[in-house]
Amino acid sequence: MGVLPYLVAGWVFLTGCYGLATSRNLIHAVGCLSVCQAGTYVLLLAVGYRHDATAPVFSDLKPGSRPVVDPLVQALTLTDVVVGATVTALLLALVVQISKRHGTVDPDELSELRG
Amino acid sequence: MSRRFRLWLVAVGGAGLAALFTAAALDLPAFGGDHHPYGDRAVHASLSRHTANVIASVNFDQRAFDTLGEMTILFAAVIGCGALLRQTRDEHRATPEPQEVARPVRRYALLVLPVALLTGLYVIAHGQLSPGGGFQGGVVAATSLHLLYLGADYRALERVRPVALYETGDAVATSAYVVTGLAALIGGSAFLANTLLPYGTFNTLSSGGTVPLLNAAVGMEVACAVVVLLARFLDQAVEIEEGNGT
Amino acid sequence: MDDLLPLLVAVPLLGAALLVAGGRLVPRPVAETVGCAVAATTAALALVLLLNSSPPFLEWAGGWTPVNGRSVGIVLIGDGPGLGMAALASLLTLAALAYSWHYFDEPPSGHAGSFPALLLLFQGGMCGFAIAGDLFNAFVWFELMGVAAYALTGHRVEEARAVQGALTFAVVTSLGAYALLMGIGLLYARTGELGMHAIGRGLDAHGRPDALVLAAFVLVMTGLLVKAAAVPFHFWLPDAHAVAPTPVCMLLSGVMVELGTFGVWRVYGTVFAGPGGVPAPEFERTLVTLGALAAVIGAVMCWYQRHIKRLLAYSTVAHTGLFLIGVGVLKPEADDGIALYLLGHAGVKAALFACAGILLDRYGSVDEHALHGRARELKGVAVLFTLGGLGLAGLPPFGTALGKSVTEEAVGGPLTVLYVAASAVTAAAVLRVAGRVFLGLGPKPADGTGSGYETTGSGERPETRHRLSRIPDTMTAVPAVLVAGSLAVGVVPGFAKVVAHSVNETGSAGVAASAHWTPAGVLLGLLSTLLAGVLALLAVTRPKTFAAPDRALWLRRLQSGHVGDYVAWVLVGATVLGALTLPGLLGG
Amino acid sequence: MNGWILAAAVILAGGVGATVWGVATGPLRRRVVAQNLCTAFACPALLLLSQGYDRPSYVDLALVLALLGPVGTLVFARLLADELADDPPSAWGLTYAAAAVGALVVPAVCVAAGPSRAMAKLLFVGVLLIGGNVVASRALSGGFPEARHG
Amino acid sequence: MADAVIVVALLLVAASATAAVAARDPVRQALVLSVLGVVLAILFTVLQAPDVALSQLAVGSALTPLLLLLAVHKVRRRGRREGPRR
Repeated sequence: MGVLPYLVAGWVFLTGCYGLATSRNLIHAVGCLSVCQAGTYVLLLAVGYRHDATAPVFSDLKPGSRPVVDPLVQALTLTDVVVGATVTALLLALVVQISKRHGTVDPDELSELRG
Repeated sequence: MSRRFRLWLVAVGGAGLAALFTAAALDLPAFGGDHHPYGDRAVHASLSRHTANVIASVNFDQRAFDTLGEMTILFAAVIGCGALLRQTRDEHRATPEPQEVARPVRRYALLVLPVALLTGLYVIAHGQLSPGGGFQGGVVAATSLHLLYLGADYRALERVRPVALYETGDAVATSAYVVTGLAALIGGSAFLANTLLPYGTFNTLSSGGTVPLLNAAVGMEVACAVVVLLARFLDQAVEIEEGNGT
Repeated sequence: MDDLLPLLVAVPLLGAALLVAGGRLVPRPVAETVGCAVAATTAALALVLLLNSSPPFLEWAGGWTPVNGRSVGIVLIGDGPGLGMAALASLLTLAALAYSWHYFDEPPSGHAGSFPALLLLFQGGMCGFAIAGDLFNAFVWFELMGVAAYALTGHRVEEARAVQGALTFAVVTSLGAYALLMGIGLLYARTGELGMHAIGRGLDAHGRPDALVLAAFVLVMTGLLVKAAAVPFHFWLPDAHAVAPTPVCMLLSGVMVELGTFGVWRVYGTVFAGPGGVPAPEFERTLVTLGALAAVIGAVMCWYQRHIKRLLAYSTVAHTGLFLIGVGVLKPEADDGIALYLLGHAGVKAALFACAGILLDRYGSVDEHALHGRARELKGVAVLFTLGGLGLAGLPPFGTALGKSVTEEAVGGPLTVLYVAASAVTAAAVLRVAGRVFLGLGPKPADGTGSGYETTGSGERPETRHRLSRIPDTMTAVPAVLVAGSLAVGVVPGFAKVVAHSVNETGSAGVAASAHWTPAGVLLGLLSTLLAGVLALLAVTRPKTFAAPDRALWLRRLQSGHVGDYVAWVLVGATVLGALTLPGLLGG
Repeated sequence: MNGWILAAAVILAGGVGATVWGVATGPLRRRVVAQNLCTAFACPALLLLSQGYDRPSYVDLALVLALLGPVGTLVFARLLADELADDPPSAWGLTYAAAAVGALVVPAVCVAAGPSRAMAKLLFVGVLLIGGNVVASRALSGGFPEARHG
Repeated sequence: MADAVIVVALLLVAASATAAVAARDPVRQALVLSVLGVVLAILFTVLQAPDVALSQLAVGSALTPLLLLLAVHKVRRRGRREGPRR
């Protein structure tokens, strides 16, 4: 159990990279990039976890009564989710324009920039 | 480069990275350990400023400069999508046809819309108390608006949602966040410092000094940004057509 | 004074918000004036902060000053190099805004403010990254730079190439950013800190470097080297430059790529330089190897290009290689030399891109063969383009020559040969283009020489509404000012000393090294310029023997424009980075 | 040995695991139903976790999932109306099974929470969840008759 | 017991991430990404990060699938009108 979360994070990151490199459809590639990013969420939150601890949100909990997990990594991951959503939107906008101008979204058939 | 050569490259690169990452994972402190010095300091700092949700305190008080950057990224993406998905000279707009929707689905959509909107606003308002915050509530509120599109059709949504207003709202909310930061600087302490307002009593809506203000600014900015983003994509998918037809 | 540091980001952001809010109501010139004004204000603020940053500023954002040595806030470092890069970014943004004065044919759906707003956000992202003292804060500004650059690169959505180049740029840089974030996660797991200096102290306190330090080093450096376009992460740069609007190319090549190199220098100096980090010989071997590879591949590919913008992009890759070698040798003199070289290169490269933009808008093409002898009437642009080429070669009075000579002294014999060769070949390519396009020298190259496997750059539509019959003076004044700036870096007495002092104050613990003209440096500069001239002449008079592109075909086939290839190369590059750094950690 | 978390683990492993397998394989018709059932199983699991961790504030998660889960399925139903028109998915058995799981979990959690504002919130989440899933599966099986774009 | 549910959530995330990459067709991938969003939210709840779970739910359940499917809709509609889809 000790190292499983970190290995799952690495596995998700590398699977996303594999999908991104071997994709035959640019929308599928953008999906694989967001899978890559899910790997970073898992690693960050796994780093901040503490056994038998709860979330440091004291609306329904007396401060100091129970151990709490690390709030820092949660703030970092929150920023990362926002970045993920925006980069996905921008990439999809580019893919829509590529399909309009190239007539295809298969990277193998995009032949404009070579050499 | 042939597909086989690329697969071979991915195999070599992936294997190298996998080995490297596994070795690093073995050196990481055990999962669920107790050594979180920065986290403990953050909890203490958040409680000292009467902010119940420590993550909101980290986001809008201790590391508010990060959140300024995160909000700017969303703002830049909205302008970027506006520029990338604009209607070019060789395109025209076709009016979307009305779409008949089954009765229970329409009723469900029109019923859930206000509930989702209220939940979004509730999540923004209680950002610095219970789980949630400006970002989460903004997205829920913006998504609820699009129930009009899902439950009825795009024309119904367009009547309710003037995109120019939301884009201006996005810009105003972004400048509100920056102006709050500047006010703290002019008020003698540092940029984005939480020293302007009293911290109020713990676990109440007005606790946490400027955290609720920044939270509301981010909530409004995210809601407007998501509406404008979806508006750009919906226009492209539903309205903008090729060629210079009528 | 130091609490004004965050304003370097806040002012451009406020300006961009103002432009978007009011962009619909005001006519275009007003929107662009506001853009220029905000960019100029930020540049002035950056210069003021730079001038009195002798004891470097250390600003804690939000007023969270450390309590017995530890803080929860974000630290901003306002030292010479950081503020220097911020000032350079602001000045180049101002130049780009001035250059693009009512430049594009149609603002998006009547929204005049969106292009200047994106440029301001780009400037804010670059200034934020330059002064970031916190690793996660640097990641946030890295992403903002990226998002603004993707939208700007793909701005001409009617061009099929523009959107493809922008997408490969976006996917590769985003993957680099996520690798950087994984590295930050590992470093935070070990040290429990996010400030760069704090992480460095945490690593030292932990003891000998191990696999985690190596993995964090590889992941963080992968993200930064993708931004710096070092080989084998460089493939996105020529594609992005061939398609981006010219003002954006000036920023991409002028300062954004250099910020990657600055990031490598900053992160190594603060995080990995201690006993707990990556030992110096490993870092030196890795960076010198990658830098040499980038210099050679950049120079060779630059020589065989006929698309002027891609040619300049490859020259940027070559110069990034030279910068990385200078940073890699870890000597104070080399750091000073690279700082001067970088400043000089930014001015010259931005000016060359501006001239290429003029050619594109005047003749609707950036293909060297198609433009053969057609630009004779653009006398002023010809002079500027040639001066730019000589600047790249390292002709003495230029800032690039001073920087190169100081660095060559520090890096020693064999690498000096590489410095002279790389700068000579890239400059020769530029001079060859100048000779053919502006003077019509040599036989008109037959159009069939291209092997069909290259982007020729002909048949591109001009970025302005229609071909410019007369070049507006803003488009000629900006490159002139930039070339003059590059000259000033080399000529103005004492400028080099100030730069050297500010770089050494933070870099290598105050070891006072001086940067000045040396006879050997001047000689090497003249040698590389001479070499460039000879090569250019040979290429122009006998195109068959020298410019036959099929010899380097296997290298050019790697630049395939396929996003999957580039991602595969990023993975391989990260593994190579780890392999190069591994021996020291095992043995040491 | 916290019973609530054990129950949540069972629902996660069984229900959500099945939906992940369902959405990854098989015809489009079955994948869309699996996506709908994923929220139907995830929401009760979140309620059980909230009770198991003794954190009433986690119920907000289940509330937002109960609200937006069916909306996500409506998105798929609306934009895939063409593909789904030829063989409309009609997995009413599975939908009612998932609704039954929800119907079992919500009262159990309400009893544990005791009569208070929290119980009202839990009931509200239960109603939203079951109503949303039924309407979503109704939308999947032909909620958008004419499949013209718009 | 808390560890058991963490292991279950981790395995679910790994499985759905692999499925998301293996689904080559964008429509099928959008469905799997929607399920991946929900499973990630459950993992974040189990790791005691409700704020992040809430934002993942908000983004992953309705916003990302809508963006993906609108992009697919635009790409498919262009392709279909120009004769058989290659």
